[in-house]
Amino acid sequence: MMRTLTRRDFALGAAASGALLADVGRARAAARPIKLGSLLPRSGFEAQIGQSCQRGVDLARKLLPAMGYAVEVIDADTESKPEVARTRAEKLIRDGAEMLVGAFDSGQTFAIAQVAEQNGIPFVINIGADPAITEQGYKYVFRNFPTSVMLGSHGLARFNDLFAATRTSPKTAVLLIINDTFGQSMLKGINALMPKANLPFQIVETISYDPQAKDLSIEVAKAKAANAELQMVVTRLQDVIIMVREMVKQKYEPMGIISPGSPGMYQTQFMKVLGKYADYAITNIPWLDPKQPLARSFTAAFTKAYPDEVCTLDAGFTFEGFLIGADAYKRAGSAKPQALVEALKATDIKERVMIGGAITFDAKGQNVNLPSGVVQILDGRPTVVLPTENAEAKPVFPVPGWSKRA
Amino acid sequence: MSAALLEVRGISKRFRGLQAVDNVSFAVPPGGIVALIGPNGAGKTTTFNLIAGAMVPDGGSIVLDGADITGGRPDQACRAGIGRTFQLVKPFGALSVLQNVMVGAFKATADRVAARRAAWEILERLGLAEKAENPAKTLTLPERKRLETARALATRPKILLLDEVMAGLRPTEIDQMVRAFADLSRETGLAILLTEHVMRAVMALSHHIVVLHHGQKICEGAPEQVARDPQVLECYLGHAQAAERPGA
Amino acid sequence: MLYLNIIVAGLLTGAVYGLMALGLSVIFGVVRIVNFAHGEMMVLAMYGACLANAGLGLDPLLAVPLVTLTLFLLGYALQRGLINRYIARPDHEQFLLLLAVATMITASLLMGFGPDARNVQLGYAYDSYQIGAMLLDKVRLLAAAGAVLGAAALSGFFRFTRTGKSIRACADNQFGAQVVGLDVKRLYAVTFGLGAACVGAAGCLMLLLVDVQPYIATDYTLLAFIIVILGGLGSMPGALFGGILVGVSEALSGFLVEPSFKSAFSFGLLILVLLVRPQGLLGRA
Amino acid sequence: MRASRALGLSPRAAAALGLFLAVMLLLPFLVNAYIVSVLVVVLFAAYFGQSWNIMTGFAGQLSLGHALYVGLGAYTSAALFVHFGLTPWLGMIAGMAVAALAGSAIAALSFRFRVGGVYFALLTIAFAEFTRILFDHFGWVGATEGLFLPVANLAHDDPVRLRGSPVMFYYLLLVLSLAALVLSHSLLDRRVGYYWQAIREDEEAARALGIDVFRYKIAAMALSAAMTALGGTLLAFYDNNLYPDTVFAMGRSIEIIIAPIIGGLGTLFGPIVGAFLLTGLGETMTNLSTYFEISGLKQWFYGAALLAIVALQPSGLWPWLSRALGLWERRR
Repeated sequence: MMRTLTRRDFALGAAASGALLADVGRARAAARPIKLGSLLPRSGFEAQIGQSCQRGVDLARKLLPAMGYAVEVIDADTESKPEVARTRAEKLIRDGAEMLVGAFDSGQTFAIAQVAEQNGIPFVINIGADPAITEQGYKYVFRNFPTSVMLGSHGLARFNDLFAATRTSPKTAVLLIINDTFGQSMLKGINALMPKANLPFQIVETISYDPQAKDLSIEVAKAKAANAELQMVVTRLQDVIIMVREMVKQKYEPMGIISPGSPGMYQTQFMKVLGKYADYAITNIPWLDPKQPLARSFTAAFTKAYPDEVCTLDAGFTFEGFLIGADAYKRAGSAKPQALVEALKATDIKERVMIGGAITFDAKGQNVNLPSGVVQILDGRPTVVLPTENAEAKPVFPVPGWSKRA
Repeated sequence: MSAALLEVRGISKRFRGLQAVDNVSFAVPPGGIVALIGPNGAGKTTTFNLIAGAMVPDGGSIVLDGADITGGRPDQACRAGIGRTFQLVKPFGALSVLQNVMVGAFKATADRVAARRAAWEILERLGLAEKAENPAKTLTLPERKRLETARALATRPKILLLDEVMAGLRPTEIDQMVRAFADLSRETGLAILLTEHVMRAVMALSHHIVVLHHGQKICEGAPEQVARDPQVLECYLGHAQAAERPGA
Repeated sequence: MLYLNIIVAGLLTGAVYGLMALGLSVIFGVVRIVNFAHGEMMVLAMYGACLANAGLGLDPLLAVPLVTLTLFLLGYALQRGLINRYIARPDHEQFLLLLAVATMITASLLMGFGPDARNVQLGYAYDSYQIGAMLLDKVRLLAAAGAVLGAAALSGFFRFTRTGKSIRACADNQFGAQVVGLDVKRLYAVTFGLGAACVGAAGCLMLLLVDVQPYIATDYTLLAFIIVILGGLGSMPGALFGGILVGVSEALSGFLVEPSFKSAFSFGLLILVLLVRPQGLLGRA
Repeated sequence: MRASRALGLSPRAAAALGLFLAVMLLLPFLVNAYIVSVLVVVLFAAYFGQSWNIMTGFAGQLSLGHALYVGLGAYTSAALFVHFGLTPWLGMIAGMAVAALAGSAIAALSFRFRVGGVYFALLTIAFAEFTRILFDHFGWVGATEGLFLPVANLAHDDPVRLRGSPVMFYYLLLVLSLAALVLSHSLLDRRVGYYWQAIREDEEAARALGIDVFRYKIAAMALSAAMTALGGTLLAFYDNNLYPDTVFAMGRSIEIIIAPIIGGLGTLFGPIVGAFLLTGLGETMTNLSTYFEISGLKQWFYGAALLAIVALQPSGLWPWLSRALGLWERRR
């Protein structure tokens, strides 16, 4: 379960990306590794996703030195609680962490950001979508992840690309959305952007459901009764599994299920549990760029280390978080906070794992260059189908009905 | 008996088909000591509960010192001047003996020092002074019964309702208690209504006896008068003799 | 017709909830202990059914006897070894004791199975029957049938077996039971075992409906509380009735109002019942 | 000396308390920021425990839903600050009023209908959860999206607006906890304290002694709720972000009550001792378990420690500890 990466795993992964590593490895490693503190919810109710991010940490620990970066990573578990995140962040700093990376959850990220500011220690957010985080005027906080508003707008923008590529134009949609922090800020974004996005469809009904729901039969029945062509969803993992299962049982077959940018329908468990019914689910989300050499070598290393898991954005963004830190240290040539912050501000990483242009930060410390791709499950694997320049396959839409799947 | 302190007029209480108290009337004069006797299940404790506000009577009325207190809550009854003990003792186990009595004393005063002083006096009177600092849960059963009395006394009642406080005491202890109550009543003008199986105490202490049987009053009068009543002898004293044996 | 579908779905899920809550109710009715580790015990059972499926290839329905027996023994041992000593202790100590047990169960599951959700793959997981306009979900139907059977078996046990009758006597009058020479401590242990067995069976059935994760336990503990209080803490038919009531009311409120608000309905219902009829709808005063 | 007598302490206990206070006052100068952040957690736990102790330890009504009052205090003061710029010192009074009102209403409903014991405990959970879901849908305070206090990174602490460093919060909480200690002690020494304890020990007997049980129970709940809400305000201004699902979480209600139970329910120092012990235990285990890299290990040991305490010292550690140190506190 908690498999850690062995050197051998990495050797195999590294071999697969030899050319790339030779390239970036030219730069001489700094004399002393920088201590990067990792903060993730590895236990508690977010443990599942925390562990998924942790794989990115373990890969960073092995891959970055081979890429010529001098890093040492110290782990900490936030136990999915903001107050623990806070004390753990303080502890990491006391243990010598010179930069923090984390923490997936917005509440915990907030707590850590305050500690980082108070201590004057740079903090790179791997995942955490709450727009408020970068609106606080923080000087030490950098985020390489879209805000929920960005996610929503980029996600909606991809709908038209999808419809254009498949020459479809659904007229109606029903939106099933989780009532938690992430879901509701997404909903706000979607409602604000829908009129401007110039989409062919109308949202005829919005159904918001409880994040603790164990049973979504009523929600699905309600969605089915709305009789819309398209099902839009903003979910987490557990509930989207229940949702799809319920859709199959209730023989509810919209043209497709599309998420404008939420977790769930690209995670290993989704495909493992639902099998053929997971296929064709679409999520518009930032994804690993199959055309980037670094992404390919990262994916290869991931697959070697965790053959049963699918390499997702959790690991990808987490890895990038550490890459950003390591890169800043290398350019700064010093682990002094001010030098690191200046280097972080000047970040311009072109060789990256995720789709999009170079990693850069605006004045608020937000990377605004984080477009979404269209990721569709094809043959049990998340596949980038749009934009065309990054795509590995063509999108399938409308999707085949439940009974027509082999 | 129009000058009675406590006047009970025709009270009744029915539980699921059982007429526990049936149209019972009696009175306690100021400073008087009245015993309520009868075999087990005669309705004595229910009568007590009705007077003390723990139960609401189905009919009849209860007048204390000219005020109708029928159907009031127990705390209101207490504030009206009724102090009571429980047959199954209810000490505040985690509190010390002194603190137990102070809870009662706080009815008359909000001042801690005054309450403490009042509590000490009562403990000394009832011979519990040397146990004052012990937690109430460490007391023996007879001591707990005395604590019940002390606590009720501390509320400075006009009338004290004693529910079998002598049970389980040794004869010498009974005599001691009887003397204590008699003194108390004489010195302070306190009226007492008691139920008791210990006939020795009843006869020595009470001025007046009310006999209940199956919820009804069958007889009342002075102790020697009641003791001679054929009805009482027939239905009650037979039981009482049995009940007077130690451990009954 | 849509309403019928929704009510039936709520009814079927409610039956499984009912069986789960039945365990809590039986334990409280006899032992007078509120089992704050109830949800954790059910999650344990769900993992048990997962293991039986992975190791022996057993369908969760067929794993019921095995898991139920295991949970019975576990509950028996827990009561005998630990809880019996706390019968007469204050509420908050019992609460802390069971909280500690619950914490350890969840932590053990996390260590043993990791945080990922688990489930079983069944050939019939996606089947449903179309009867006119009504859509019946096979898994839900099976689970509900299992729940009703389980409840019937338990009620039969209490009605017809010697031990069952003794337990009932013990619940009515503990002191009297001791006087006539019943071994109350053993009966308590058997009762706790039976309560655990109920959640054991409910866990297997629940696994047909949901995936299991170590952290879902608290939600089920709360749900079980709501149900037994609605039905009447200590009342067996009350627990089943409460389960169905919660199932149906959640379904209807989810459909008519806002799904994210539906658990507020259950809590609202609970508050109402506690205030108006604290002994529960079918409880004795 | 007079102060020690006023608190009913022996000279030895007074010396111990003095020493403890001196250490607590100096501590932020002696330890690093990590320890300070842990101490803030300790003091929050101690203060919430003290507040809860009034309701359950003194008056004997088991409340399992105190997160409700934390949340009401936190949200009231934070929302007033965010929307109207109202200083938290006034906001906290508003929060306390709201919480006291809610607490009284819940208590009045429950006790009027004679809901007691376990039923009352479950009812408090129900009210807390119900409110959590309400706040999940309460747009004015951000619903599930959360409510954020603007974070200003000031060079100096600003106690007027409660913006500042953990050290400032450390001292605020220390003062608050001491105030709660003095208040608890003085309450126990008055009629109301005697009455609460009488109600805790036996309601029927209390009633027979003229105590209006209903009123005194409501008073206990209102005071306990208001005190908890005051802590909630500090929590809001310390955390700077509020989500219903974390502020009103049932887990928080449970955390609040563990420390005083472990320390010694109904005692004056129990909640403080319990808070130190539990938080210390938790941190030590976290630090140890990072070596083992097994998630869940910490929680397992935590559960085991709770089990050990409830098995060995079911009435709490403080009575035992104070006896062992010769600081025997009069059992109240």
